[in-house]
Amino acid sequence: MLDHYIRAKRAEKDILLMTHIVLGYPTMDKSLQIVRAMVEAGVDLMELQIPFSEPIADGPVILAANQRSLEQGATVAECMEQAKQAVSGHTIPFLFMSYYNILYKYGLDRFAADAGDAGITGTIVPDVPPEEGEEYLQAMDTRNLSPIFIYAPTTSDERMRYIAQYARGFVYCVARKGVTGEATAFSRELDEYLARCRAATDLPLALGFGVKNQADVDFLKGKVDIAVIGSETIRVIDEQGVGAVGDYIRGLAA
Amino acid sequence: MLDHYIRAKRAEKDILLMTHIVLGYPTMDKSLQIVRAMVEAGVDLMELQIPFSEPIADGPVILAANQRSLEQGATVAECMEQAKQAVSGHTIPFLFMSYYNILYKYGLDRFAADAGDAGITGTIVPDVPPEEGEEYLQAMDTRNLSPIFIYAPTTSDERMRYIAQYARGFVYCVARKGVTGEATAFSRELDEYLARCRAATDLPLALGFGVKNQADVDFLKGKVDIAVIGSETIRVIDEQGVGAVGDYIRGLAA
Amino acid sequence: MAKPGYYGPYGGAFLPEILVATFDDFREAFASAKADPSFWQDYLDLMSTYSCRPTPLTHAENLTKHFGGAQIYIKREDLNHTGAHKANNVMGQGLLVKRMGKTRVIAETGAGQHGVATATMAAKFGFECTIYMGEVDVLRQRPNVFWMERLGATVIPVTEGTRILKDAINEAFRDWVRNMDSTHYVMGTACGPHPFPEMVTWFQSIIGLETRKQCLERVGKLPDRVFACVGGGSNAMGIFSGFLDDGDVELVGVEAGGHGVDSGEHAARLASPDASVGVAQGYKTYFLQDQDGQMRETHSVAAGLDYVGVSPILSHLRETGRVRFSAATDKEVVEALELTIKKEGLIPALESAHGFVQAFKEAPDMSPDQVIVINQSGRGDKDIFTVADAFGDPKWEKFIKDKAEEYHA
Amino acid sequence: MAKPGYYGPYGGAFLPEILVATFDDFREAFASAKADPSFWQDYLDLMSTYSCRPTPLTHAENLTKHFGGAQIYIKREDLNHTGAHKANNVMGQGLLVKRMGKTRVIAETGAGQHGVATATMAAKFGFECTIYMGEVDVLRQRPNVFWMERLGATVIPVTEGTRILKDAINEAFRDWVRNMDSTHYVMGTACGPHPFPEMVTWFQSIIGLETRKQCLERVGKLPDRVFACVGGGSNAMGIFSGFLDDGDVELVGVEAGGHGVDSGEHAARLASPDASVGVAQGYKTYFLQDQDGQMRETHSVAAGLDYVGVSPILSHLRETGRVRFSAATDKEVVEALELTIKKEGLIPALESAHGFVQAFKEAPDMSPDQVIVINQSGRGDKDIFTVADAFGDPKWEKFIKDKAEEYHA
Ligand SMILES: Cc1ncc(COP(=O)(O)O)c(C=O)c1O
Ligand SMILES: Cc1ncc(COP(=O)(O)O)c(C=O)c1O
Repeated sequence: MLDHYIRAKRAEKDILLMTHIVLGYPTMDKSLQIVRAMVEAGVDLMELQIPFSEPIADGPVILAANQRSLEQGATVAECMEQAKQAVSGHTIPFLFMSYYNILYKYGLDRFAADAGDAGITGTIVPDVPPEEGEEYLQAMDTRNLSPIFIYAPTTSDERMRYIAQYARGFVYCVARKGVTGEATAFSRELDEYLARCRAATDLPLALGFGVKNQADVDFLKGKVDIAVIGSETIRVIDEQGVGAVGDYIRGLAA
Repeated sequence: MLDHYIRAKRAEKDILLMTHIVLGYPTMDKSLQIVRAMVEAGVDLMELQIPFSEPIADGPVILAANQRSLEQGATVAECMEQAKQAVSGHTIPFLFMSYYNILYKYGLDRFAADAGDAGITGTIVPDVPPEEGEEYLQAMDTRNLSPIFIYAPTTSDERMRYIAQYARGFVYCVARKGVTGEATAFSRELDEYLARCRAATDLPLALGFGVKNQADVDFLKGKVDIAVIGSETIRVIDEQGVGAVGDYIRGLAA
Repeated sequence: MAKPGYYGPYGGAFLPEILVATFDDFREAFASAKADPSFWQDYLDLMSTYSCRPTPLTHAENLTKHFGGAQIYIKREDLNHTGAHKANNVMGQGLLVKRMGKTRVIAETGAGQHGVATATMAAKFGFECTIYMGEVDVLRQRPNVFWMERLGATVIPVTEGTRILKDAINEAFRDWVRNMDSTHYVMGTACGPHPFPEMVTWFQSIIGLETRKQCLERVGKLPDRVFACVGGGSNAMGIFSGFLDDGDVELVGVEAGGHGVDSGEHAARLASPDASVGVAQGYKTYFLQDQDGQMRETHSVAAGLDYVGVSPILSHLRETGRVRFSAATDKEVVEALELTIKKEGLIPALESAHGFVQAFKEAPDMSPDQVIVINQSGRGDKDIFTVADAFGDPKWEKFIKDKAEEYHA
Repeated sequence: MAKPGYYGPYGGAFLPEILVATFDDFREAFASAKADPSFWQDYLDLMSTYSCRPTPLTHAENLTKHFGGAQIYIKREDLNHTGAHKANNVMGQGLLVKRMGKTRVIAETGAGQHGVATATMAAKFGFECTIYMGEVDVLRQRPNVFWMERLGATVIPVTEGTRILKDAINEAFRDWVRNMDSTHYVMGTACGPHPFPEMVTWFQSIIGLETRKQCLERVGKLPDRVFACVGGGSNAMGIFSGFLDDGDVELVGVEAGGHGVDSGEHAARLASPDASVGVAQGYKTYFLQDQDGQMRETHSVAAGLDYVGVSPILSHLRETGRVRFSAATDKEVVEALELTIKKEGLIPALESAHGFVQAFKEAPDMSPDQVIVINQSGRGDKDIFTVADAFGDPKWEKFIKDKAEEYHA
């Protein structure tokens, strides 16, 4: 299972890297290229976002990538297909990230089945809290996919424990208030929050939102198991092209 | 007195003509020229309108003449002066026509005095009904000026008799509803109305509003003492120039 | 009052003879309506089911705090149907027209408010409707013209005279003398020949009656001062009517100071030495006129106050000292408007904002247990074209330019 | 209802974790306010002193005669302060924000009505205010933007997505997840995550409660049918709330049929087969979406109905059969608007006119002792730019062109 993979990997490394891409951005072909470059550069997990027209929890960078991908005609079926290709030949776990409506309209069971068939390991769906997740959890469970849940600095200790009951694989800790792609202060306050997260669950922890460079990643060592790089890779691609991704990732993990 | 003049003149003629001009229209000089032409053409009485900015009872033709005159800077003092010149050397009676505010602001007594000095015989002020005319009547009376009052088709027999008490010189019968310068049907209905006017007062009657040509004037013979030509002379001037006025008037009286 | 229709030396009915009979009928119909309690009841019913009466009295807590003096209350005539107190008068006259059996109404309009109100009333009552509007105003107030036309009214641009409100009044009279059998002239303010000032004041007194009652209920006492803008004087007479007999209630009318009462460009008849007594448009009052009695051009940022005459009743009430008058300049008006919007979320009409100016000047010197009522005679969103210009909003200008481009395409 | 916040299978609170705590507080604050009779009393006091509640119920006698069937009554939400029912919701939320001790409000707006209402409330309560508005709407609805800015609000044009209402909602959520400590998101309709649909409905129920009472008092019986337009569903839920338990009262919601429900260019979620159940913007309901769950572009002449989702409560009420749905096309709407203006002197908002369309279709087949109520959710003068275009008024075009010339000079 996913948490076993993480724990095993962590025995080798101080911290793992999870990166994020939007399927179909800048194009379907290029997003596959990016996946390959990232895996080769040594990332430990990958988040493949299926674009949605209303990505409410995403900031401008990922939002724009969602839109671009949809404008070019990306469909969920195609994303499923591309995901299969992305996964094949790589040994790291791949997760789907999307919004609930994408799964819901596809059919939760069918989604879980197809995702499983594609080799996907789990799903991150930021707009399904456990309270609303009954069907979702059941579908994931049936196909042995890990539903990744989220902690936020505003989540109480009690609620962290509540969420932990439904979480599988790892818990995704959001570093701060706000949406993806904004600056995060890697501070003592963050430490305290992560300590709370740690106390609430035995699962590995990932931290995302605002992780950008080696210093950020270093700060997180010993505090979480996974550093998540989201918007920043898209910025690198936007500014320096797909070819720059490998070097960027290697720079983080150095 | 004015009514004696009218009765005397009527002994000679089936019907008298009263014409109207706006002082200062088209210019002060030309309005004097027009007066001269009219008198020479044989009119029996003349109405000199002192322009007012709100000539509520006048239609578009006379309204425009009022405005033009004021735009060129006509003042009441100047009108008074021009009236004096107009009167001098002519033997027919001249009346001032204006709205009450002109007299009121000038000072009613002063107005009557200056008008009397200028040789003016009477005044037509359409927006002073007898009920509102106490000061006005007194001022006119003091200077022996005839306040001309108006009958309208909507005036009841009773009210005609009431007005007759205050009227001097003659009564100005308005031919129809509406303002100056519109067409009037010279009809049996008009006959009946004029019969009512006749029954209400011993004063001579003038009829105005819409009298335009010889046929109209002929129709009025035996019914009223004076035919009043108002807007139509201004139309003639506007269309054919000041020189055409004499011929036009002669055509009416033929 | 010695003579009927007179208020001291002001008022009267300086009518062309052709209209005398019409006014006899009109006076009689009005007198009988006024004497008939069921008429006023019908009026109240209409206003509470078709418009939104009683309109609220809003405690302006933020403005009160801002000025740190008297408690400021605002009477909300802006919430009337069609957005101003004009509705009161117009609906009342509508009932009277029905009672008189006439089938057509005409009206003058300056800002267009009274025109829209009259056209609305005509639609509701099924009357034919013609609105006279100075050509200059037709151009300035196109949105109101648009709605009048949608309401089924014929809007006639008046090209005579100075092509503004007073000329529209003259044209309306010219229509009336032609069509008085079928037609009633719905005068928009407490001016004109008797019984217009009395009648319009009567219908508008609904404002004052409500305000008095609301004050007693809400504040437990009468207001110390009542402020209202004064164009023709109808909203002012409306609210003042509730307090005329309450000697301790100070009544303050605020006229259009335009570019300043010393500038010659204003419409202050009772608050400047520039006006004098005269007779025009059928009644005697203070007019902004020259020595000869020719009416002068007036100026105000608020089209509805941009008028040469003023209610004869107010001329009289100034003389008796019962009502005090002041003027507010265009600049002060825009500032008071801005402040009121920001502090209270209320958008008074530019006209109404004149009353706010004077109230804001006096409030700080009063004590917190004193009470001020300002009559918000109308809402200001109708003024967007003027207000946007007053604020010089570049985004608004761009919007209009783009819209024009669209139409050119 | 098994789960709180659910209406049959619709509703819920599909929240990003970061907002869960905020919603816990919000839900609690709302529940305590709802349980506290003094809160509702404060709300009634505010609405009767700051807005004009109760709003009248107008008997549309001319329309009734015109159609020769049911008695047509119109509930006059257009007479609210700021010109629409939006004020009810916004003022209620203002009181709640005060109770929660927050100091800043944000809101989305499409037509600008809800934005103006929120900015007004913020001015009145002294809150900071940011309004999110799709860039397309900012351009279309400049007058409302102008007033929001005057009211002290910051208007942020949303350049993401399709740059209309739904995108403004997304942006508002993005603001909220940053600033939830100080900030309340004032949702404008009965949509969004629980407790928004319930809360907005509760505040808007003031419409239905009044209407029910007014009907009984004035007509002596309940209405036979009640019509309301449906954008997000707040005005409809508001008036329907008064009659949900009165089984004999038929409730009819009218959606935006745009160019026709078969044209693909409309915003009919419950009255067309084009919508399907989905989850977006935090709640589950019918959305106009493609097979993949991507939201589609919608179209309506009425900006306030131009939305992909619909209140989950209405989705449920359709399913239970309690509310019947239909759609009105743009063309029908403009015709109904024109007729209503001419016949009654009322100018419904383009949104509201949708309800009129369906009522007019059904009234002739009903008997004169039956009673229809239409909810006139807002006034249409805000729509002048759209309505003038719909009527293709050349004089309006000329006015705008001339105004643009002035600005170019
Ligand atoms: C909102 C508003 N207030 C005031 C006035 C001035 O009129 P009055 O002095 O008769 O109240 C007008 C006239 O158009 C108006 O529209
Ligand atoms: C006047 C008016 N009516 C109706 C609506 C639609 O909203 P709802 O369905 O929430 O009442 C709007 C939205 O802006 C509106 O402005």
